Amino acid sequence: MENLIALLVAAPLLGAAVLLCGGRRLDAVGHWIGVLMSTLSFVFAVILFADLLGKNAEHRTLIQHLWTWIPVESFQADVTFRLDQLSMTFVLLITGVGSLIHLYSVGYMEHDERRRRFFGYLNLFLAAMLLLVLADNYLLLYVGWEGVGLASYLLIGFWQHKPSAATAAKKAFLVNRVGDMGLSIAIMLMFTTFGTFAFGPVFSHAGDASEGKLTAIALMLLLAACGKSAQVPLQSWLGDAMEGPTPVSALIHAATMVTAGVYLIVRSAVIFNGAPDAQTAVVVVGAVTLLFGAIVGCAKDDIKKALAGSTMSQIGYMVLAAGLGPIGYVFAIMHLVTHGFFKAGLFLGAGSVMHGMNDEVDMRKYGGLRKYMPITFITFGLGYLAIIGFPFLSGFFSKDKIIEAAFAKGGTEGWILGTCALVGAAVTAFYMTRVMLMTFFGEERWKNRPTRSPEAPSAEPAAEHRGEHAEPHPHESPKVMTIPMIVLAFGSVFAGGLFSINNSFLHWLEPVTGHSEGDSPVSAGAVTGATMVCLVIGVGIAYAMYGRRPVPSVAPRGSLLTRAARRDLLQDDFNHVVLVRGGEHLTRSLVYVDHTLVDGVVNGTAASVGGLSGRMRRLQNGFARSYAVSMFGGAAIIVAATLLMRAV
Amino acid sequence: MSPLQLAAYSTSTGEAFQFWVLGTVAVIGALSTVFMKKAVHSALSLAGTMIVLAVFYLANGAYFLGIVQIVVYTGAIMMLFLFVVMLVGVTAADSLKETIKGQRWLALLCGLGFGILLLAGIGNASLKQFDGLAEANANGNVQGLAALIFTKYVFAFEITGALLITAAVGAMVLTHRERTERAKTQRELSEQRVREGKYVPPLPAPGVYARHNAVDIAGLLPDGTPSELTVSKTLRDRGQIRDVSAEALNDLRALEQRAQERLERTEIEPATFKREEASK
Amino acid sequence: MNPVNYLYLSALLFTIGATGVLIRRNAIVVFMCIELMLNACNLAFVTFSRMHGNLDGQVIAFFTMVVAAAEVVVGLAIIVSLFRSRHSASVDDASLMKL
Amino acid sequence: MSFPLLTATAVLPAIGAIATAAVPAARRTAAKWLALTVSLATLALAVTVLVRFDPDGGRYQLTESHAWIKDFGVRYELGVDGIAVALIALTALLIPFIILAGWHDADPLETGSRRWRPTQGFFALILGVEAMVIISFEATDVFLFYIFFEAMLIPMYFLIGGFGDRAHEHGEEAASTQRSYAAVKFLLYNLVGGLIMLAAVIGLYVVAGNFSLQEIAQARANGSLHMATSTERWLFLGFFFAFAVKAPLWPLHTWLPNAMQESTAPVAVLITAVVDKVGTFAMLRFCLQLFPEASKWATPVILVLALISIVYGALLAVGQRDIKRLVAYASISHFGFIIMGIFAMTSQGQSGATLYMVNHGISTAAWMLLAGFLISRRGSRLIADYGGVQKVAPVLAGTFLIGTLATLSLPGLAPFVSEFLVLVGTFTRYPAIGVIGTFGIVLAALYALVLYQRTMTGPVKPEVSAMPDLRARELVVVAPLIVLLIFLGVYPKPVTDIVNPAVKSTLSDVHKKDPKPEVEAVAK
Repeated sequence: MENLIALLVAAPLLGAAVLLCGGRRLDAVGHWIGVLMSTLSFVFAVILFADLLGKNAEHRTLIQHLWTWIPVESFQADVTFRLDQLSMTFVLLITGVGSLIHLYSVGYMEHDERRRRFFGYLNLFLAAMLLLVLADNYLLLYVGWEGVGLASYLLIGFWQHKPSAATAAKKAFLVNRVGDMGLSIAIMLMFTTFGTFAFGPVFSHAGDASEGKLTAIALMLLLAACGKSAQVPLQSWLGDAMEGPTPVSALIHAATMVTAGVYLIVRSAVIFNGAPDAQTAVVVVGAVTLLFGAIVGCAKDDIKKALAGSTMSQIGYMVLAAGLGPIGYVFAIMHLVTHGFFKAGLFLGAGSVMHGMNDEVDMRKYGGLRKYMPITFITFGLGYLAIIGFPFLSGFFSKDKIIEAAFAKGGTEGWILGTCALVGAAVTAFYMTRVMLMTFFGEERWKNRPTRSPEAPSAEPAAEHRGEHAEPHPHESPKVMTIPMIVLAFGSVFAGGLFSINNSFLHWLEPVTGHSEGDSPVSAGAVTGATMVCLVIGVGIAYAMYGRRPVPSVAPRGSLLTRAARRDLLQDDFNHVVLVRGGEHLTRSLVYVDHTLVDGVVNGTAASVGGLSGRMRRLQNGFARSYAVSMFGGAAIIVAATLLMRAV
Repeated sequence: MSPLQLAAYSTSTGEAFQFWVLGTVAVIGALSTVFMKKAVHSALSLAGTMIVLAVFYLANGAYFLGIVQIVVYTGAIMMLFLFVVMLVGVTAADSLKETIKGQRWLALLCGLGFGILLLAGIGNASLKQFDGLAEANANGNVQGLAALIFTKYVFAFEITGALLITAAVGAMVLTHRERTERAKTQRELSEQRVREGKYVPPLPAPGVYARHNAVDIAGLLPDGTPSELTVSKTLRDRGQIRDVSAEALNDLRALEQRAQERLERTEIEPATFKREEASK
Repeated sequence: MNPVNYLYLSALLFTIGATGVLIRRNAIVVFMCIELMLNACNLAFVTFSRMHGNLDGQVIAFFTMVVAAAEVVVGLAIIVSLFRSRHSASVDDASLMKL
Repeated sequence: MSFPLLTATAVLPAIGAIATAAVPAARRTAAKWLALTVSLATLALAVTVLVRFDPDGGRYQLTESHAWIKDFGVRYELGVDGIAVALIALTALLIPFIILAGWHDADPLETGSRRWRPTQGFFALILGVEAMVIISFEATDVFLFYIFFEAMLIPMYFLIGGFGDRAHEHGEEAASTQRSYAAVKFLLYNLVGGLIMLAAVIGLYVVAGNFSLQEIAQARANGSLHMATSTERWLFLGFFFAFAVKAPLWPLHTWLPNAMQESTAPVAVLITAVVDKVGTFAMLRFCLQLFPEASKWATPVILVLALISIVYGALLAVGQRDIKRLVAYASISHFGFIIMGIFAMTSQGQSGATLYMVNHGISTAAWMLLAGFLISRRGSRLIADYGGVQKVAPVLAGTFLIGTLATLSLPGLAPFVSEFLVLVGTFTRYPAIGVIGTFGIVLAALYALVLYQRTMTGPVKPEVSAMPDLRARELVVVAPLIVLLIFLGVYPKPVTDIVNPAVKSTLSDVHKKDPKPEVEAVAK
């Protein structure tokens, strides 16, 4: 059974290779090859899952050693896969949601002439992501880690003729690289501490290492997680990443890749457990991001960017949970899975809306779409209810647990974190209701608007292929797109409940992550009640602001906070001024220094030697008598020297 | 100290007298070789110095060399020098004016320094031993030299012979000019002149009217200026053209003045006037 | 009188000759100065011969004369051909070696 | 006596060079094919060396030794260890691609140009360089090495100064002036380094009495040859300076951007992927083995310089406007990594550095040759003149992207393995330096992606709209390199197996052992 693990990765990898190297011949069937490969991988995953379920909890870890990768003395990196409960969960999520989104993309990308390449990239992403979660050592994980970064780069910049897309892709890669730096330093630290970076030996000996070393490793891992999961302070790339096609946003920037940071922290649970200071850092990052993302999400008018803010915020929840230690690991993963469903569903719904609205992304130009897109409305609505934590939908179970766990942390810390999480829940309810109201309810603001001038660049260039209309004709998307949305909606509704029956998810994951019940100062019921109150407040305010009053189709100026939030709380501006501008000045002055100083010293030496030679050359005046004087003088000096030497 | 040894250390008074007188002559000759303006004078001074040296050789017991010095050096080599001086003639290079900046001062400085060093070196050296040639010249100086040359130095001698021959051949090669192409006929030369647009007719003759017919005097152009074309190229190169134009004009003016005085004419000077015009 | 005086004279003549080489421009005179230097050397050799009581010095002086003769022949030939091509016997005119 | 395989490997391209040069002027194509055939035959010989080499055997294998200049103890001594074998294989591998990529670089220019472009000479010079580089890798006699280390400059000088890009924005005259400036700069820098090394070589002879690397190293190891500390340090500096110029290490690097900018892409590859490797290789073989104590003494300074090279090279690459200069500065950054790995004195660092030399050779070759193809299409080296090539020439852009990713050391491609090994190796002994070195990977991503973004993406510029995609010949050049990049990234074991024993003996020469981990997590 172990041998199947490699096939999980191999199938999409083969798909990517075939699609990318195959050339134009495969244009006609390329997308189906992509779907096939991803589904194949899903089938393998299901088989493996069934196999795992049939085993005892202690024997649910499968190891497949493929080959020795980098052997240099004590540095031994192997290509080895590990399939345990944690990675199985991820594999199912990735291949399942991935396959659905593949299917969806068949419809969404139908008119794009480079659809084959798109599917090649998607398959590449799947392979890298599976490698990430299946790796048995940190270095192999790093391969997957950067691999998903590459796929993300390629897909964000898929419409690379748009400079904004190319820039966003580059930005995503670079910010991720900063995080990757953290991961590679963490690996080096592990190597110097343990002499290895394979999961097994590291985790079993983590207790022997000093706390300082563990804290350092854990902080570096946190840096990596921040980069990949768009946590403060490395969150700036996620909003821009929405330049990519919407299925990409759904798959990579909502459901799977961005949650890799959470995976990393949970996977390294042993290390974090041994480093309380690092855990504090993790919860602080999680809490700050959860509020940060939520605030940003409230201010954005671009539907995808609003959802991106939401993603950031929800991952903040997960990171927060992961930082709580054994109390929270399982819930972090649980929220991750449920979030994978409903956020993917939300993004697909947003894609469907855009598909019907000529790729318009500004929610102020939507409104009243529920009549035109019933399926999209229903699936989106279910996702909406799930994310705000409507009782007995997926989000309710997972988010509630996290808030409980936050309180269970105990002490002042617990109160602060719990309050943050509650406030976050209220804000989530607010901005999601806002999205819902602006998109599907209210007056139809897309009608009778001034025609777009032909010179204006279209928001998404794919629109060119679909025909540019002055006024959109909203319509429901084709079946190939709606089916995945319906499936995901089912997931959004039932996954949480399913996981919570008998705490099945908890028991499933416990052998890997460990679990402990904290002693919460507040009873579970009270927390649920408080959450509900927050939910109602959030929805109510949103309804008051956007349901009762007409939404202006041009954004009002807004308060200082709103304006700041629209600009991602000025973090980008900070980056721009300090890093980009500063960097430009630095490189420019270095180029100058290189030319004038480093090169100048050498050139100056050369020039002065040249000048000296020029002077000396004048002595060669061609007159034999001059030369004779030199000879004669030289002879005189030699005689003098000889005499002197004899005298001495 | 035996008288014989003493004799080796000092020389007779006669020789001392001869040294001081002739030595002075030699130094003066050397100096005038260097400082005489004309090469001929230099050559003659050098010849004098060499004769003095020949006498010194004789005084030092080198009878053969003394004679050879007179015969070969003064007789042959110096004549060769004079011959070349005659061939080359007097040139502008004879001027003692220095053209290279600082050369003279440097040369004098070096010379002075070197001389002082040499003299100091000799003065410092412990030249106590003085054997004299009485023993070596016992069988005659020429025989003694011959014995050395044909035994100890025979290879050097042979090689020197080869050197001499090589030098003779070399000198011949250097001065001999082989014609590498057919000499142009007069016709071809004239055609070439026409082609090149050069001065086509025969060159004008030197000399001024019938008064100066020496070859170094340029003929006058109609306006009274001398034409360098009339003088041979060699003289031109040496800068040895005598300009008599002013003289002719002066003569003319004197003649006219005399005629004026005699005929009591008032002067009309069309010639001068025209000349001024032309010179503008 | 000490025969060392001949050596002083020789040194003096040599120096005068060398200075002459340096300050005269006429190639012929330069040559004469070189001859003067050679003769100065010869005088020294002859004197040394007398000091040491053997004839080797004289033999060397003899060779010097021969070599000087050869040198004069070639040197004068050079001067003559130089004069033919350049119409000058100035050593400064042959300054093509400069850059 | 057995067949002198090493001599044959070096002599074959040399003969090929003479034969190519002797092909009549009119038969250019024949000369090209001859050069290509010879380079392939050399590759076959190099593969034979690789196969005959036994990683677990003695340190130097396939040795040859003949007396050469008896009076000075100079011997014709050849021998290879694992490091040399890997680099010989790299050299022999890259030359056919360089020849193929430069197929038309030395064709006569269109009528009206006064410049003479001797096709035969171009290919003969390349083969000549190959011969000299290979023998430098093989030589175990210091003097023999020195001769070819220096002689290499002559053909390189003509390759840089004689053959430039076909088009130039400031016209032929300006191009010619800049080219000769670059060539002279290259020559002077390397000559100065070489002359200082010559002094050190002579000094070594005075101290040791012979030139044999093995004998001296052995004598030093068993204590029969004692060197005063200061003597050893001076000699070390003499050797190191030459290698640091060649490598090139900051601040001796400024010749490289000029040389790479002005030469054609294949020659630029020859410089950075092949010739410069002799410098880093020689640090490993000569500096460390002959002067172990001095090497350790100089390590802190060298590491800091290497670090500066890494960061400085990368930052300057970001600031470049010329594609080839950008690649050159990127190479400077990469050479910083190699030198850092060598002087970290750990097995990971040195194995990584050796691997880095191989991988950097391949990746830079791919990247630079593709950049060359791009430049030859548009006739400009300025980044600003490009844009949207991806749309017009997808295969070119795709392969260029892989080259870009290799440059920024993406895991899964060969350079990652070596870069990570170097960083880990450095980190285990010098954590701070390792961490700062890691910044290099962020900066690498910056310059590499900026180049890709500005040239390949964005709206299609009118000048590039008619750009043809990769031709068959060009694809033949690039595809094997890319396959190799991926293969060595996924399965570098064949190379590490060859290199590891050699690194182990080098480390034992300098009496260094890998630092022990804090916790013994792995059972021995």
